[in-house]
Amino acid sequence: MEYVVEMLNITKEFPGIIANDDITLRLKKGEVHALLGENGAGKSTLMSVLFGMYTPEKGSIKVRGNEVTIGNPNVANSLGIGMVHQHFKLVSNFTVTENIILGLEPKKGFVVDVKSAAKKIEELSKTYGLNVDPYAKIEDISVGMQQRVEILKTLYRNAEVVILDEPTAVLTPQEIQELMKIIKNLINEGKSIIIITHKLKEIKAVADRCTVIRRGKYIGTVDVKNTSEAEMASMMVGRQVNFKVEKTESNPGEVVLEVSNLSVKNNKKVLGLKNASLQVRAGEIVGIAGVEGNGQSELVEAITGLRSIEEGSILLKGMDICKHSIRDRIRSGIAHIPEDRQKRGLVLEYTIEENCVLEVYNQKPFSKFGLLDKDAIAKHAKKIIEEFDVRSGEGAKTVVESMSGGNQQKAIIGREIENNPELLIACQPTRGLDVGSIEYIHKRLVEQRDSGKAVLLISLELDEVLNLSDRIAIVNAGEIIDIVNAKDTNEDELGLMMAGIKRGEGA
Amino acid sequence: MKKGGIISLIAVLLGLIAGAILIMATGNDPVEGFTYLFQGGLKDTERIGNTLATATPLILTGLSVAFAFRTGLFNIGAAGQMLIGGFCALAIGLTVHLPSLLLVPFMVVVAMVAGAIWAFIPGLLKAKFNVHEVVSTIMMNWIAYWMVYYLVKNHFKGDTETESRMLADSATLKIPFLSDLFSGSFINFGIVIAIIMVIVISFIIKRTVLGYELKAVGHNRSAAEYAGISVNRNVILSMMISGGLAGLAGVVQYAGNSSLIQIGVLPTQGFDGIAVALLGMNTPIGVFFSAIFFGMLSTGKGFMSAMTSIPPEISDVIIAIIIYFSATSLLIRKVINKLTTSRKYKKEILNSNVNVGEKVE
Amino acid sequence: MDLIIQIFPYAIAYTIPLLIVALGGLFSERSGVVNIGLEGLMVVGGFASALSISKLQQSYPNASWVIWVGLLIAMLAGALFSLLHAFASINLNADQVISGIAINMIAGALTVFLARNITGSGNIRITGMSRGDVDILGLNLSHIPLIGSLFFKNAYSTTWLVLSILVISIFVLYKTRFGLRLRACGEYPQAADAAGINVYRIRYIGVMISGAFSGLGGAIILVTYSGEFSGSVAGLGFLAIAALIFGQWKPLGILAASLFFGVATTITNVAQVVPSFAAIPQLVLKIFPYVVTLIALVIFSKSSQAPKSVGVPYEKGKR
Amino acid sequence: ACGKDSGNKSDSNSKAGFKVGMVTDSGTIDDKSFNQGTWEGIQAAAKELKWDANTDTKYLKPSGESEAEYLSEIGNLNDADYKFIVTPGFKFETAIYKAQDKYPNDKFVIIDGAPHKDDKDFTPNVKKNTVSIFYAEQEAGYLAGVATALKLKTGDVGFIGGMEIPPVQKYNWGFQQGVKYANDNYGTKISIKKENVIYQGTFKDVAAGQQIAASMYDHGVRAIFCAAGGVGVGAINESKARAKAGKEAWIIGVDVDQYDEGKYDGNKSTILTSATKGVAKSAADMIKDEKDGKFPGGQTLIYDAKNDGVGLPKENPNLDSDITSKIDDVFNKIKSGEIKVSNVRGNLIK
Ligand SMILES: Nc1ncnc2c1ncn2[C@@H]1O[C@H](COP(=O)(O)OP(=O)(O)OP(=O)(O)O)[C@@H](O)[C@H]1O
Ligand SMILES: Nc1ncnc2c1ncn2[C@@H]1O[C@H](COP(=O)(O)OP(=O)(O)OP(=O)(O)O)[C@@H](O)[C@H]1O
Ligand SMILES: [Mg+2]
Ligand SMILES: [Mg+2]
Repeated sequence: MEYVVEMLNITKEFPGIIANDDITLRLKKGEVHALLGENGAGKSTLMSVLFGMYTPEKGSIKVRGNEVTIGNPNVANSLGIGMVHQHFKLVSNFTVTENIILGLEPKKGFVVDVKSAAKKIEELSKTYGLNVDPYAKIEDISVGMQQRVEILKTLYRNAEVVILDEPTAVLTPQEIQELMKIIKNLINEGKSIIIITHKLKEIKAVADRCTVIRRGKYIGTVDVKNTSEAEMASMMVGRQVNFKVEKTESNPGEVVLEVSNLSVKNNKKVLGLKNASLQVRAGEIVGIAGVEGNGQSELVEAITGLRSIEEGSILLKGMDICKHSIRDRIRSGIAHIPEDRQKRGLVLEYTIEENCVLEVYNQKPFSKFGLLDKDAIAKHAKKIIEEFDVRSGEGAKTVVESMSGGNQQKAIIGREIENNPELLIACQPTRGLDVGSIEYIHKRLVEQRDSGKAVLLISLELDEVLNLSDRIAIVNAGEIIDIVNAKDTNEDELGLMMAGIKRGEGA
Repeated sequence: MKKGGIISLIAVLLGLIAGAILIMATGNDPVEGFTYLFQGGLKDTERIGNTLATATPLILTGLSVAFAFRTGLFNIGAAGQMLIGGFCALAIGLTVHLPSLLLVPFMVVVAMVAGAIWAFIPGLLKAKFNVHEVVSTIMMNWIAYWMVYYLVKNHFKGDTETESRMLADSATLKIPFLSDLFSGSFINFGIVIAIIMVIVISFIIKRTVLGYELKAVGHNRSAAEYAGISVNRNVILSMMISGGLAGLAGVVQYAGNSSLIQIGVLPTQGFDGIAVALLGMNTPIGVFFSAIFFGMLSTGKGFMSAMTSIPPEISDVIIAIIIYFSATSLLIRKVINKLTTSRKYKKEILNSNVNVGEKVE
Repeated sequence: MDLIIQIFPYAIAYTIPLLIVALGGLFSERSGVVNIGLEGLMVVGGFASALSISKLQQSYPNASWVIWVGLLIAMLAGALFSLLHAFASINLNADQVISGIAINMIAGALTVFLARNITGSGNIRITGMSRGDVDILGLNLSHIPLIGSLFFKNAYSTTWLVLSILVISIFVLYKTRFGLRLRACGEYPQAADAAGINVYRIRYIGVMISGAFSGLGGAIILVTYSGEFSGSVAGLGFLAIAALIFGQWKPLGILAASLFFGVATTITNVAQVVPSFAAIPQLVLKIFPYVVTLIALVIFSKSSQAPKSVGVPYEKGKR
Repeated sequence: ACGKDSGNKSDSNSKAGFKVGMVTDSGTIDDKSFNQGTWEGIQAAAKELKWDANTDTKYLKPSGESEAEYLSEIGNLNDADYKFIVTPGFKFETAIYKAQDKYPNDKFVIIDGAPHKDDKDFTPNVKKNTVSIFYAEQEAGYLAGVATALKLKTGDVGFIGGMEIPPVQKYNWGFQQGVKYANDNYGTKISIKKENVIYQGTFKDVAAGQQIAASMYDHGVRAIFCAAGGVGVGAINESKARAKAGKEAWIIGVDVDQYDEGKYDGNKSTILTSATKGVAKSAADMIKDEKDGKFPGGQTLIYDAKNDGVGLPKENPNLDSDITSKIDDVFNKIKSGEIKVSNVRGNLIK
């Protein structure tokens, strides 16, 4: 058996934590090898070791049978190892070409030869079916396209082994499909791939073998064909995992949110949401399905007051709130789990306590006469921490910055739910989380519905939308294409509608 | 906070060591030099009084800069705000005839309001037009400089051409009792104002709704907006509070430490306030101590120069080096953090191990 | 308009040091390091050139190359001194603002101290360069219509030196390998790092260029309009930072901003001598450049184009 | 509050018998004006009396310019046994008023000022441990005006001042009177236009000095009298740049002989002459008087033409003997009182 890469007994420690504890991973030539583990299990760390960003304390690495020392990414590159990071390493105001050639710029005299590089990139893009415009600016292209730029970056550097760290977390279903195709193309051209993902379905779809780690320890390597999703999941978390969201039939009551003919401009000052109408009733979850950037953010920001509207109306329990301030809307019962938890949802320098009262700090009992009541705040935080299982080093006094993403998210969800809203808007509530956390958060959302709240769910995960929602609104190019019952539809149909093809129109 | 104190102390220590090397390079004895430096600031009650008096405007400008920093703004304009605040107080003191007990508080309030108004402009420009406050406050400094220059020259010209008329002692913060207590030092009621402001600002930052909002805006504008906090209002308010503090520095300087205003100079306390704030880790208590430290250095350096042949320029270099090292506090902090946090993470892992049962097949 | 043409050479003389220093600031900030110490670096440059030129002029009183050597030494001194800032901000993760302020303070005190110890006076006087129509290869550039009379008539040769540095800077920033990498480090150092670029080294170079250019700026003041080193450049370094921000971190923007400051300040200074301005109160004249700047900032304000990672210490391996 | 200065370190008293300290005024020790002049005077005296300049003389630079800051530096000097203290500039007036009482055993020399209580009570109060010194700048300005007029014969001349402070104003007014005298008595046709008399507003802005001077020259001004510190530095530099390019551009220097500062092309200089005053001389005089036990405590001394306290430099390479002899005439007339130079503005410009 020929291995391109062998990572043998790798141990990597960080101050206070052993991120990788004696882990072995062997990559066969021409295979797609999945790496599976919970948040913080040590996957990214292991790959960073392979890519030369960290030096392991113990263990050795062999590439094509020869033992090597990978001291920095340049060495990795020269060994034919390329990596697409979880957080893209792209300069947003550079063009695609500039980003790809960065560090390896071809020159003509003193001048960087952008033209010939762009041509080469175009060719590569064709060979692998990547469809990237070399002259586009990163900030103008979709996340999926950005990811393809990252892949191109490795190919431009002649990578034989491509590491993909959670490549699908940020992609739409269509984009995921495309990525799978691209992965197959890469294999056909003789590359080998390591892919990190939390999504077992994807592993089943593309991977040949799968290595599972948990809390830094090697659990095992399995043949994907012969292992079920449930088996892999329990290897990963150490217990049985429930995939199907358990929920009863919904029992919708009065209309809580009514959006009519709403038009909203986006950041580029053109209409990002056009003439949208939508109702959310008490006791139901309405999901928005759509490819990122098709008007979801505009819709949410218009409802919450973060963005001004051009036309139309927004009624909350019959009251027009278009002219209301953000604060008034929060008071009248809108809660919002924001899409970007670190940018919008939290003040990272504040403690959990302080973050727990982010919207209500100026209300009784948390403050009186302009003075904060620390005891009341602490009590409130304690309740959220306990009820929502928020884990952190120093309890309520932990500075949020030092918490893991999953726990940050739980704190936000707890805070929003504790505000006892009429309408809960949940944007990407489980982005980047492992299955255990996802399971938990889904349960809480359904609980909200069952207690008679209106829930508006925005998610790029079709699975999530399908499983949680009672009704689903599909957006495309800023328009609501259709609103369907979740029971009466399926992933394929949704996918088509998200691409702009109305029911009954296509196929 | 305790950690902050240690960091500043280490910075000061490193600065002094570097200063010692420099003093040796000039062929002098650093131990002797530092002895006189500290003696010059603390040797007797008069000198202690002078140290405190010198520190008074620094406490206020330091608070001004620190407060703005805490809310995400860089106020380089403390000098101008101080000048305008001091000038307005002086103008009142020279023209309004009231009993001392009414006049002086009136002047203090006017100084604070004037400084706040002067800072309102960059605050507004920042909030409404996204004009970088560093540029606008530099411009406001020069506008203040020339306004005071011509207003004093044309309306309040005193004994000499470069100075305003003098305030009567009854229109200043001077109190003979304090001065006598410190054997004739120029310490005055300003120090009490400064201490009160340290407490007030500390209270605002830590305990009030206002402080919560201001810090939230300073740390993360998007999150503040999301939570319904008016970002623009808070930016303006923060600049105004910062300006008000600088304005107070003006009244304690020009109607306390001195009784007149000089034209043709921007008060150095405005810029020193930046250093004071940073050495004080942007906390009110830190500012208080670092201002006193600066006050001591600037009172003591003359004595050091007088008693040794260390040139006066060297003491300025030493102060600068201390500030340089205080800049590296992040590194010092990191070292300390590393020592404390590795423990923290271990605890966290333990906790999570307890929480998740092991059920592997 | 006549007035403008007439005062233009002096406005240029004031603009040029501002421009080169702001340009230096551009390199530093584009690499991701805020440099508030430009003022101090200018002082260092002024000192180094004053000292070297005055020494050399003792032996070669009439040689014009002496001045160019002085400029070169100023650049070296500025670059060397900026290492203090680079070390603090890049290696020690220092707060870049404080470090810059410390640079200003150290420079001001240390140079005067050295000047006194070396020459016996805190001030060092030199004979500056002469002014004339610029001609290159026998071509008198002042005959170019409009531009010629604005830029090359009655100009110092440092003017075209700086203008050519400006052109080269634009080229370097936007066309060369180094420029691409430098900008990447200021925008998103993680990306540069992942591409195998040594972020630390690029930032060092950026800061050192800012030191060299600031040093040059300080020296140009010396050899053109001041003729004497006195331990201060009167806030010009801060004005350069304002020009950098006002110019939105772009070379041509900086040129426009510096020129704007230069012309506005010159009008203020010269207006006193022009009878037709006599009616305007002194105060109005003096605050004119600052008020106009504020107004201009409001008019041209839009979302800031600051490099995204400027002021953020880069730590390898931090996520 | 007093009494604490009594001999804490009496044994270490210098071999000179007394040590001389100075507190600087605004600006640096190298300001070519009060500070530098005073310090040079102290140094000259020290050299003459064969003191150790390092330990027997000392200057301190206050952190600011308030009375309190001046007083604390005076206190530092006193505590370090520098009990003969010279302070240059009128800004020290109220500080010395207090210091002369607070440190009765110290000697004070205040240059260009008289101690008084505050700005309501101007009554000079020179105690017997203090000497107050003034200069008749207007007389120096007058001579410079005459010299300029004689040299140029026709055309415009100008004046650039720093801030509108008395010594600078007196130079200006004297200069204007001197030009007029030459026009009236020697047939010169020199004019001073209103716009060519300027106070820049600082003593620091070198760039402004260069630009104002350039602009004046562009408007036909042939010579500029500069009493403006750093602003003057810019002006002198501009004059040199022009002179090197073969154009006429004169400067009249101030306070000290600035001939060297205007040097270009080897030995030529743009400094037509300089209006000088004997700051250094007066400081040195006081020290020597003290040494000889003749300290004129309690007196207010005026350095003027009569005692050669103000005037023009001895050597004036840019003036030929015809001119210098005429100036000597004028100088003698001032000395004898035949010519009276006013030290107030009257109808003069600014
Ligand atoms: N630079 C670092 N310094 C300290 N600890 C780190 C560092 N990087 C990672 N860790 C720790 O190592 C552990 C493994 O992190 P890693 O990023 O490899 O997890 P992961 O499996 O990729 O998680 P996720 O699924 O969330 O991406 C984490 O607990 C994290 O705390
Ligand atoms: N650079 C770092 N140094 C030290 N500890 C870190 C560092 N980064 C993360 N940690 C710690 O590692 C733990 C896990 O962090 P990590 O960011 O890997 O969480 P995560 O679950 O991967 O989050 P996400 O949901 O964003 O993927 C947390 O306890 C955090 O405090
Ligand atoms: Mg993660
Ligand atoms: Mg990861």
